Amino acid sequence: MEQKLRSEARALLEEGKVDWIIGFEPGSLKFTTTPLITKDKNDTERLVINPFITNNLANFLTEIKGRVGIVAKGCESRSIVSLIQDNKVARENLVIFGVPCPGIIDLSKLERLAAKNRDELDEITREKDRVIIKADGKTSEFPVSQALFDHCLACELPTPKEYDILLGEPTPPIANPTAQESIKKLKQLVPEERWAFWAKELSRCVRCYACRNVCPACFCQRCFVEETEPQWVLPAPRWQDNLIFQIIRNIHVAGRCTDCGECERVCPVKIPLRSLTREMYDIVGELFQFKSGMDKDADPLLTHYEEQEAEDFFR
Amino acid sequence: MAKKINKRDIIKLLNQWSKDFAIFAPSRESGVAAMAKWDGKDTEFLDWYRNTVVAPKANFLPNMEEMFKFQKDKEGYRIELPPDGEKQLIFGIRPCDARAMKIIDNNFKGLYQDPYYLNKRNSAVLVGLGCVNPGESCFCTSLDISPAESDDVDLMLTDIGNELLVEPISAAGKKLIAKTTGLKAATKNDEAKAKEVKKTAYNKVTRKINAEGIVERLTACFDDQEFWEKVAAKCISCGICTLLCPTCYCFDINDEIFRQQGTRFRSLDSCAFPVYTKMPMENPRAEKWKRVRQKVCHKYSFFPMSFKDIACTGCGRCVRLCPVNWDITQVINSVPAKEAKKRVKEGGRG
Amino acid sequence: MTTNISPSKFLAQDNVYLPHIAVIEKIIEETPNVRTFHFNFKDKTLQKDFTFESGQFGEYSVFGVGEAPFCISSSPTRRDHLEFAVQRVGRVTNALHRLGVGAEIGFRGPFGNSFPLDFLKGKNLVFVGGGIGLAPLRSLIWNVIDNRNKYKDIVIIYGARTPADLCFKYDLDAWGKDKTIKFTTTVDRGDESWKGKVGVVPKILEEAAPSARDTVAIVCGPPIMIRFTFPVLTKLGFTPEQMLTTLEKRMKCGIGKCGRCNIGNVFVCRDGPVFSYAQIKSFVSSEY
Amino acid sequence: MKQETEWQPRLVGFLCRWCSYAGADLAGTSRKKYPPNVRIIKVPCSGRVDPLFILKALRLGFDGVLVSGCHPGDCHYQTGNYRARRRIAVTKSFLEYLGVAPQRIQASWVSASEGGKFADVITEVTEGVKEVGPNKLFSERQGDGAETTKRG
Repeated sequence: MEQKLRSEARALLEEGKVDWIIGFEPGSLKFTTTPLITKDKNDTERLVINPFITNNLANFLTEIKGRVGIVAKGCESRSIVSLIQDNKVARENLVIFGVPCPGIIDLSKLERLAAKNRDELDEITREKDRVIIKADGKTSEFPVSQALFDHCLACELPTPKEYDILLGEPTPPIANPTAQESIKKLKQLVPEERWAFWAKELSRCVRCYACRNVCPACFCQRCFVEETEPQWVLPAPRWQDNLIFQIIRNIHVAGRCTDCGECERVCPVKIPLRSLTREMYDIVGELFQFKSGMDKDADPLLTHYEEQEAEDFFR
Repeated sequence: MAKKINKRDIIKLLNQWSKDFAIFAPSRESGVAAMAKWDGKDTEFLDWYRNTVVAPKANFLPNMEEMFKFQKDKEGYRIELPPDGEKQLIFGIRPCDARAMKIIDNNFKGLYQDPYYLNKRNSAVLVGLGCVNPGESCFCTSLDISPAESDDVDLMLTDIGNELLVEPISAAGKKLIAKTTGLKAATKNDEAKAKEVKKTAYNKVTRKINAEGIVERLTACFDDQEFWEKVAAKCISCGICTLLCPTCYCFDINDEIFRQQGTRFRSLDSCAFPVYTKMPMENPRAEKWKRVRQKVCHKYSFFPMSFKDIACTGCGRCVRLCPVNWDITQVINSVPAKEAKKRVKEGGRG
Repeated sequence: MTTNISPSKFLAQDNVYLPHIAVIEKIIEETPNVRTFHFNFKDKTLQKDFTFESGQFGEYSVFGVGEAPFCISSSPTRRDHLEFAVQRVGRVTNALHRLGVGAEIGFRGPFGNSFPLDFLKGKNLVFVGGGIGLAPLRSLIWNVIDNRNKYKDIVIIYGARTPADLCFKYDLDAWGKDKTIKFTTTVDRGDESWKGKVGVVPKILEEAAPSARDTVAIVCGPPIMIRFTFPVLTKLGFTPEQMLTTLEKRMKCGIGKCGRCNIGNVFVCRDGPVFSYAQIKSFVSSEY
Repeated sequence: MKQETEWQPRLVGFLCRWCSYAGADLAGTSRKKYPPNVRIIKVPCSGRVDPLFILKALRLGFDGVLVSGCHPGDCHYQTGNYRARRRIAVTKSFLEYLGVAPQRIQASWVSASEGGKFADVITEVTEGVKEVGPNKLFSERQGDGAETTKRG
């Protein structure tokens, strides 16, 4: 799979069919990969596909000019389709390497399972429905439901629908119900408790904006939090303003968010952001039967309407 | 004179100190390690603590703090300063973060004194705790820091098994130790053990950077746009590496009036954000590669030009926490040793 | 590079971030989007302690909106009030434009270095200004005029986009009448009533061709004007040491702490805003 | 003896200038009775109402927000109210999930001729907000317990 990717990517650059290749290369820490964005055909030798390709590479498409060959897991392919819907990228400028993705390993979960820091683990391997960890000469096994990212367990499209070259065989969704556990728990709380929960979680926010900047759906040239006339929220980390930022961000990406889970993964202070984004994903699914990034010819959610819908919100 | 204390007695020690200080110790509420107000009981951090996510600089330069309040009445505006904060004792600060405090002191001292920072800083006591399990992202030894030794704290603690060796470092540390009860005198053996622990910890730091002649190297390649564009390619311009960095101190000042009550706040800012330098008509660092260059050069070139020290302590937070694994150690190591391409600086503003 | 101007005694004791309250006494509408504000300190005893030099700036607060830096555009030789001029471009400047006479603002300062009077003394001076860039120059120009015998020939070339964009028209009138000054105004585009020169400032400067001998040129205006003015001055024989300008950057603290106004290791707020072209060329960074 | 006065909510109404605003006018001129708790903001179209306006109103302490526009099919700009409908449905559902009482965010279709309906809507909305009480969503106490707010 990697060999095919490398040779195809090299060929695209050599033949001048694309200007850029965006993929993954090994990262500088154990069990990490890092985005590789290059024009140099020799760099394609470093391309990898493994259970640690966490980033959503579609994020880079809006800032890169020219034709791009891009590696896309299911979630990335949906983000790309969503960007096409919004006229942010043109399909003809893309060569998509579809990667059927059986799920990405969540190192934070493994740290808890193994009661060790990630750099203290020696080896992590994925075998079908199990993840095997070696550390201190001991081997332990965990079912994928405990070891993959929640958003991967909930993934509806592990194999991209939109691609030019598919690398490997299609893989089915895992559809593990534990993925929505945290949202279910929240919904059991009374409204005041839910609000207090979010107030407290957001009070940790440092306003690094990693959640926004890592999100392919957050493509505004200038974010509303940076507006000064009027200044909607204080550009400083106070929980009230942090929460408004998250609420509006979620409304802005409604119908664009593909539940790729990046916002939650990158949050340095571990705010459970996916419990916001996934709920929004489900809300638009329920209200408007809309699934983001599935059909590149569909209208974006909030620019489209049906004559009869959502009337029960109005008096 | 070195002393020692059994780990079980740390709780007593902290309670004793809490009479004079607000104690801050590692805590991990919701899984995020930070220096938090000590709850009076928990010393479990001795088992799990490697380093905090939020750097302890937040105790002196909070992410957000009130500078003053203002209110308008019949006679016009009235300005009111916030009350003085409590004296802080930071328990368990790592040598890298302690050095960071010394480094950013430079910025807040000088010609103009910054009262908000210095008042907190001058009244605080730092109790260092040697780091015996440095992570793979740590590279402090390349920056002249030893993970379990420090001259930048008031007291230094070293894990020697069931006990912690307590060494006074500064005058304030000596004073504190003199009036602290419950410490035992350390034996020669204890001190030898601590020495061994420090050496082992030092050798565990495997990540290295080549900081040799870095000021000159960065100056030489400052205008090499191609180099910086390549370095910056995967950066997403978030503020993680700066806001959580123990030596990044840049800040913003904002006003707010809420229900007639005006407040001026200061909050951390980041050179990674385009708005950081944005003026209404132009922005000198609108491009991402210029912002990445500023970040690297500020730490490794501009800051040492002004204050001698490199503004990096190799704590590894930026490496660990970066969403895209942008690794400053790789960047620094890849800055060419020789004179790079130089832009011709003619014709005024570029 | 760091200048050794010691902090002004005027600054709030113990806390340099605390503004002093000042009251706006007069507002002059210079152009549709530029206003000059005359102000004095509310506490009259502060008024006495306040000293500054031409080229220095202050941080002005509109309480509840924020703080922004502007140079003091009046001359230290004329002390019955202070002045600053503001172009309406952003949050704080818009708020300032909404204020009326009698409104209270906050003032911290003076900050930064100043035009080197000792270096200018006994020399010919060429002032080249564009648009609102005249504000810092006019502080120095009046300073020089009030000590006229200390300087030799004075040339002022000032331009704006259109006649309506010319600031400080009352000053322009006064300088035009002053026989000891060679004064030229120009506009990029004239109108029916415009009788002065038409053409961009660098072009007019080239035509005027002031001698570089024993002369210092002080340039201030929009970046594009400065960019084209330095080469003209170079052609006229000025050395980089003979060209001065003031730089502008986004600032918050005004005292070199908050980080954003740096050009390499130089902080415009603390080490500037006045620099010679020679200094600028020696910067590590090209971000000016 | 101190007289117990009932707590009165403060509401913001974003009214489309082409219909609901005129409807409010009509309610006034035809002397329909409705509670005086609403501060009215005239907007060019219900489609102009950014969810941010709603959040800002709640942040400022208003107890409820009403968005009112032309009936579906009657938009002066053809589709503005259809778009508003999607946006409000999304905003309201999401805020409800976060713990904001649905009574605080209300929407209605009121035409220029429906002075009576306008009065009824305001009465219902006011009563709804009275049920859920004062808006304390953004008051300081909510974030308590999280030490990191102030420091980290």
